[in-house]
Amino acid sequence: MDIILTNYFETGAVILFGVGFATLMLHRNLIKKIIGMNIMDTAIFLFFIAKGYIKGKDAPIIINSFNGVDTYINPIPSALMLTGIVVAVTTTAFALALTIKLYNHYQTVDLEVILRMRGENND
Amino acid sequence: MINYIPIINILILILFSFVMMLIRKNNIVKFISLASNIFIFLLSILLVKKVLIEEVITLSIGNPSNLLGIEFYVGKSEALVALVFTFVMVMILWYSKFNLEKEVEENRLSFFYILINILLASLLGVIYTNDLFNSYVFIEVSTLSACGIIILKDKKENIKATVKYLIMSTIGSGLVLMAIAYIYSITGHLNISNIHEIIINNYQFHRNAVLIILGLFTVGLGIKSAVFPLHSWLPDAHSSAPTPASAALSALVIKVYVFMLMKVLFRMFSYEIVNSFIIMDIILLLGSMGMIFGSIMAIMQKELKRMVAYSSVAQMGYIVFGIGLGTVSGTAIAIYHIIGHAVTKSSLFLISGLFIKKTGSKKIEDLKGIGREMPFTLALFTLGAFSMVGIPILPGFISKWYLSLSCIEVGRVPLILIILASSLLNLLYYFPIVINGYFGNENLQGKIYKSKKIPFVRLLPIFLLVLSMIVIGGMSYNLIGLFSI
Amino acid sequence: MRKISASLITIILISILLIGVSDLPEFGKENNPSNNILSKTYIENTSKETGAANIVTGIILDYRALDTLMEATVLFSGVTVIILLFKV
Amino acid sequence: MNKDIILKEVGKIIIPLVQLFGIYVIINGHLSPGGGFSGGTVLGTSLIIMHLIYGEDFVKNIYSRKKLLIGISSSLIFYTIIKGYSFLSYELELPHPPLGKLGSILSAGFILPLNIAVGIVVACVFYIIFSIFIKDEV
Repeated sequence: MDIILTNYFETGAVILFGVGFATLMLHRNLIKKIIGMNIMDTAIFLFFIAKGYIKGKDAPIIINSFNGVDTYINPIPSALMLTGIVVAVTTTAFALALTIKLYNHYQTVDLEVILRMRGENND
Repeated sequence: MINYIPIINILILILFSFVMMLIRKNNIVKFISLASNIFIFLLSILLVKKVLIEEVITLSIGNPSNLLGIEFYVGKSEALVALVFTFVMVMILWYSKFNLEKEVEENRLSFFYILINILLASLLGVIYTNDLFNSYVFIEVSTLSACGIIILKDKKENIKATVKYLIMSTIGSGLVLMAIAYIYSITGHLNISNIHEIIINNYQFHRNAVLIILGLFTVGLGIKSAVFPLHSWLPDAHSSAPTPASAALSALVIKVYVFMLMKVLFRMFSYEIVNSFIIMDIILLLGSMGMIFGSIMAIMQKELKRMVAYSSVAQMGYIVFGIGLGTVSGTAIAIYHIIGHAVTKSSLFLISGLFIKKTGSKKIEDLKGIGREMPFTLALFTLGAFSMVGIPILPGFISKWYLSLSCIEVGRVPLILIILASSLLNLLYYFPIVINGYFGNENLQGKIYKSKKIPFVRLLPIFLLVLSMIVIGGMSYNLIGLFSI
Repeated sequence: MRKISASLITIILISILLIGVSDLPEFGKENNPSNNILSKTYIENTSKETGAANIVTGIILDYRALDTLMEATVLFSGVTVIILLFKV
Repeated sequence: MNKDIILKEVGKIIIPLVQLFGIYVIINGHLSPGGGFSGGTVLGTSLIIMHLIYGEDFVKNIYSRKKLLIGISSSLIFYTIIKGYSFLSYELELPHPPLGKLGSILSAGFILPLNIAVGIVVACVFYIIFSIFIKDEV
């Protein structure tokens, strides 16, 4: 229990992940589902970035001269998450495009209604 | 130079997909795509030859040291799986050269070839790579391009199926990334082999975390590979896609995630570690449930492609069952079944595409009497169905036989009953098609078939797939000995 | 019913993940497993071997360039799929 | 959409500044925070602002869809070839580019051209996605 409070960054990220997951599961509106997806992804990015932080150290950019290995934080999580963010952005864009297309077909963004419509016009 | 074939494969595929985007003329694009895939296939043969001599090739990309760069690890199973995947993809492209125009509009045709190239590159990447985050990126590429080839047909169902698939697989990849974050925080490495060296010593101090990591990987990759209770997106997506796309999705795409799961379970952790957790029993349970319920759902389907798609769920059950046994032989059979099923299911999907084109109906009951019209095609379908049901020599039988042997080996004899029951259920949905196809004649009355024969050249890709299926079945004894993770 | 089950799943998921968090090393400490030889080597070598003052850029465009290449491919396939979807 | 005179005039000042900033972020990617992706996003935003203020036709005349697609594909081809060269250079012992002096713009070998390629790709992708979305409003 104690360590959950010490790891407050990870705890917050996990709760945020839960919020995103709940948004994804509870809402029927596709746009809100996509927002939930984004919150989930962001929570994971936070979680991962927190792994690189070391108290009292600098960003991994050499400004004038190299100050030694122990003066910079861990650069790997930042590097990985840059890639992760781009992937998340593309997925979001694609999901939004699908939503627009579905709206043009059905005049609604409610996923339940859309999925129920299958019985009526199943060609 | 031969050592570098894996990365050359991936670079060539994506390079030519960019070139195709620049050109976008259907005929040229078709040619480039087929040529690049055949080239990749030939390179993969060279790679297999090399690997059979050298056992394992590792290459580090970006930096000579495997600590800093991204490492590829190509053992025998990786090389052979990649070879079969490229072979199946070449055959699918050959088939779609003749048959895709009917299903997809003219101005969308070039996108299929662009996306197929990216898809194959990402699948090969997931197979070859030995780096966790790199495999996550490859998984995302494969998901996006797989979604792309589903929506080639601009119909409502396709878009609905794609939305479902995209949402499910986003949850899946989120869980996988979470698992990678956990494992990075307890080991500090991303390379699977380096993680293994650390985790083998300190997993006892993080038992909860390791169990959670195993669970996250299983669920996340399970969603993407349609393991039984998480399969709800698969039938819609695979049955609504154009035929070559469904063949690629069902035969190749869902397999690589299971392959990745095997790498995580058995190479990153090890047989001892995973067997000391409850997770293997759960995987075994999921596999058995998939074998039974996937078949039962397939029996209830009325459309041919949906039935074949549900049969994929059942066949994924066999693969997961093999993993769940948690032994070296179980893993080898799982990889063998990946290969056998890739060849079989792609030929079944391509044949059902031909049937649907011929009869103009998706329904199974309209297939009665198809054997009079297309005897040779139905014979190929029958061979594929025989393999699924488990007639000796064909790959389906081999995997069932060796799975039963492994069950006896680990002392879980009752599980053989599940394999038997699943085979019987397979019989129930494949044989009516074959029997009605040859002997049913309701549909023949009052209809005049033009009886236009399909030229043999167009059947050749399917014929080659079925032939390779028989070869894989015949060489099973040698092949299974090669496979390990 | 669906809402209750969804909330239940979420709560179970959060608590499982929190159990995992309580098993992880402490946040922000220097001797965590994640700050190991790998990150030290990256910090030490990146500027020498790639010439980039920004170590993160050096990593993503040199050591782990395959990730970045595939990331660009993700963007490409995303735009391909969206163009395909709207038939333009 | 009726275009406001104030918007148009402010746009004339703002858009070049935004583009300059984007280019700055891209070409300083190896020296300071930023890089191809962030800078490309800024450049893409400038195109989006242009589209919103001066209308679709204005942007289409300068950057047509076809040109943008050519930009994406050719930068990616460039990227793949460069990276393929450097992946294989360790095995084949090919020469590496000079690294230059740490901290100057023209340093760090392939990283600067790669950043520029990524920047072009990202800017074009974002503008294409935006222009498709705004046509089919929900």
